[in-house]
Amino acid sequence: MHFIYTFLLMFGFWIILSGKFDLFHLTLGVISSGLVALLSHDLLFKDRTQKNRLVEVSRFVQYIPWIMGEIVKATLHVVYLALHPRMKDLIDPKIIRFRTKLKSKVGRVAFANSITLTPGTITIRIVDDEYHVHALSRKVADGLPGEMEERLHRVFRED
Amino acid sequence: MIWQLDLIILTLIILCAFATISVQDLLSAAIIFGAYSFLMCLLWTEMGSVDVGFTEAAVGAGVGTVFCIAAVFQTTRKVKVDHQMNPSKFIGLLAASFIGIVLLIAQGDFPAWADPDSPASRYLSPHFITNTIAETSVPNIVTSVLADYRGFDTMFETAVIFAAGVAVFAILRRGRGKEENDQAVAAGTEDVNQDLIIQWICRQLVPFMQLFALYVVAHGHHSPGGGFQGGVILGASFILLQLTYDLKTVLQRMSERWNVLLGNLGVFIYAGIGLLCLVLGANFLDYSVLSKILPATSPIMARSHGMLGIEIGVAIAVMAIMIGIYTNLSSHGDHEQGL
Amino acid sequence: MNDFFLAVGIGLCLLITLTLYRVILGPTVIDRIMGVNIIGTKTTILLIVIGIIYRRVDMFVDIALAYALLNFITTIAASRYFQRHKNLSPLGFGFRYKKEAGK
Amino acid sequence: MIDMLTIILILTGYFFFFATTIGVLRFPDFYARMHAAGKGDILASLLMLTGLALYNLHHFSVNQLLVSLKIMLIVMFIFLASPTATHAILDAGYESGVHPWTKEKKTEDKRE
Repeated sequence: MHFIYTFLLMFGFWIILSGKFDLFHLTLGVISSGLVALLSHDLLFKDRTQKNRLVEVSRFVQYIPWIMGEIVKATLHVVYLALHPRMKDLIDPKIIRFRTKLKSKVGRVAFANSITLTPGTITIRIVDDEYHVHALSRKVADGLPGEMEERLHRVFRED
Repeated sequence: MIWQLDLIILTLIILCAFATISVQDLLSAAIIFGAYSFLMCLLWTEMGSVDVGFTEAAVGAGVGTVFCIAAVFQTTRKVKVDHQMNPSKFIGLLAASFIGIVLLIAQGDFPAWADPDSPASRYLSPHFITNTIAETSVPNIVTSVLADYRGFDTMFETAVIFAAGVAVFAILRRGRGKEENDQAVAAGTEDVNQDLIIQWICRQLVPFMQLFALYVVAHGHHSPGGGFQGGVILGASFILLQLTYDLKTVLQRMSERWNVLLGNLGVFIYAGIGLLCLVLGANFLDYSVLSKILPATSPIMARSHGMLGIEIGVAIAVMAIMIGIYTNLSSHGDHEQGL
Repeated sequence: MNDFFLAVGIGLCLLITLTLYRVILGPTVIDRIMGVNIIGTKTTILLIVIGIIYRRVDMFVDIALAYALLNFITTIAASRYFQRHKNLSPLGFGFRYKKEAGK
Repeated sequence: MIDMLTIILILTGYFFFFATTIGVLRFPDFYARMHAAGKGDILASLLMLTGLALYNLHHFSVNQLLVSLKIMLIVMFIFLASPTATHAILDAGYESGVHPWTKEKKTEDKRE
């Protein structure tokens, strides 16, 4: 099953890459996608539950606009800090730790990378369910885990 | 050539080169060397030689710096400096400066960049430019020159890489008993003490990387790339897997025996296609004769397909050798524990 | 339009120059790794800009794609180094040690 | 029209690149520098590459569309790879025991 999913995904990727639709190149594409699927079919969809993958993807797509807004905010925040003449007065970095309620690996990774993308915070590491996060100021540090975890919990909840 | 970019990038390259040799910490030197290779790739693509730039991109970003880091990892980071200036060093300095000055003087006699009257572009290049499509039906002239017109040369380039792999194997590999080795491989587990985020993201990227590598191999006729670049990227995908999981995971996927076999097979495919041509009654590596055994191909298309065949051989050989060099280098030859 | 892209290319080169300050002098090794990572991203974009100047983007986009995929192998390899050898030892420049820095 | 859009996108992206580079040079310690490096680059490369992909669609054909799609694929890979690389570098620094810069120049051990 994983083999077929990987094969289809890889073949789509090949179509975008190749841009040649004659029989010879399409055959090469089928062979290549099959080879990659054979080599690493266990990599892409390893620890997903079988049933609600599509639901998960659709919920994740709804999450994307929000995270894009956060990225824009984060960039403006960094730009403001970088160009501010008295930047060192504004920042007050600290490392904070908190536990998460997200269970799945995907959810944790998505949460970690979302933390990295939002203003003023970067994930340093995940130890089991504990996140170590570097925050630029106390205000953003207090905001964690907060809204984002709620949203991601809705995306990756197991029901 | 865009001279403004040329000037800036060249200056930066020289800066990086000086920094690389003068920094005392070898890990830093390896990393600055990575920046150097980025800039080198930029310079080549900016001068219009896309294939060379691609090679530098694949080798420099994919494996070159990683090999350096693996070597530093297994040895030491400190430069050994003796504080006295001994005479042998002084002689070396003299010799190097002398040769440098001679080269600088000789450099003035070279033809200008892209000079239409230079010997190379008067006879050779026009021949390739006008005849390549008619003779081989391959749009990318660089590929046809590499794999067909001077295929003999490229075969020995592959052999050189193969020899490098054999040399690394011969110097570094420390053997153990066979049973012991099998046990060690079987005992390897995943998810040991590795980072969840990096592991998860890399797992998503590796299949795309492998497919991209195969695309590069298959489309060497139409766009930059070919066997060498594709093979290096394919090897780099396994190296990435090794970095994010551990050595044993990769060895389960691609055991050492298979690896050595594939390395040999790659070179054998190249030489075998050449021999096949010989058997069919033409010159060594004259692919047009392959139309006798390939169904429904004209001699011209046979040349194109022959080139694809040897590109595949080169890719397999390069991939296997890159993985072999890396596993031996990063584990100090005992295949216990990688970087 | 071509002049505009040329200006963008030169501008990106200047930014690479600024980043090289961190790569070459940056006090610790980790600053250097970070610098190389940033240079990699800028190189990816610069490659496509060059492609547009030459009007053959289809040739250059493959190299940029290779960079986007391969750029961070170096970063990960270098950061793996610190999982075992937990020593930053910011050594200076020059061909001689001033004193035995680090250990 | 497309030209104007391209120019605006690229200049905005360039501005973000510029600001993050300044940030990388100015921030006091490497944790803070990673904030500049990791975040600014993503949006900046997104804007610039989108601009370039749009400009590439000038002479519309299927192949040009595919090339633009490839450029957007680069954006996708940067989105996946960049936060991961940021995290990897930070983890390396944390592992090797770099203390974050704080206002009072405290040197307490954060890692117990």
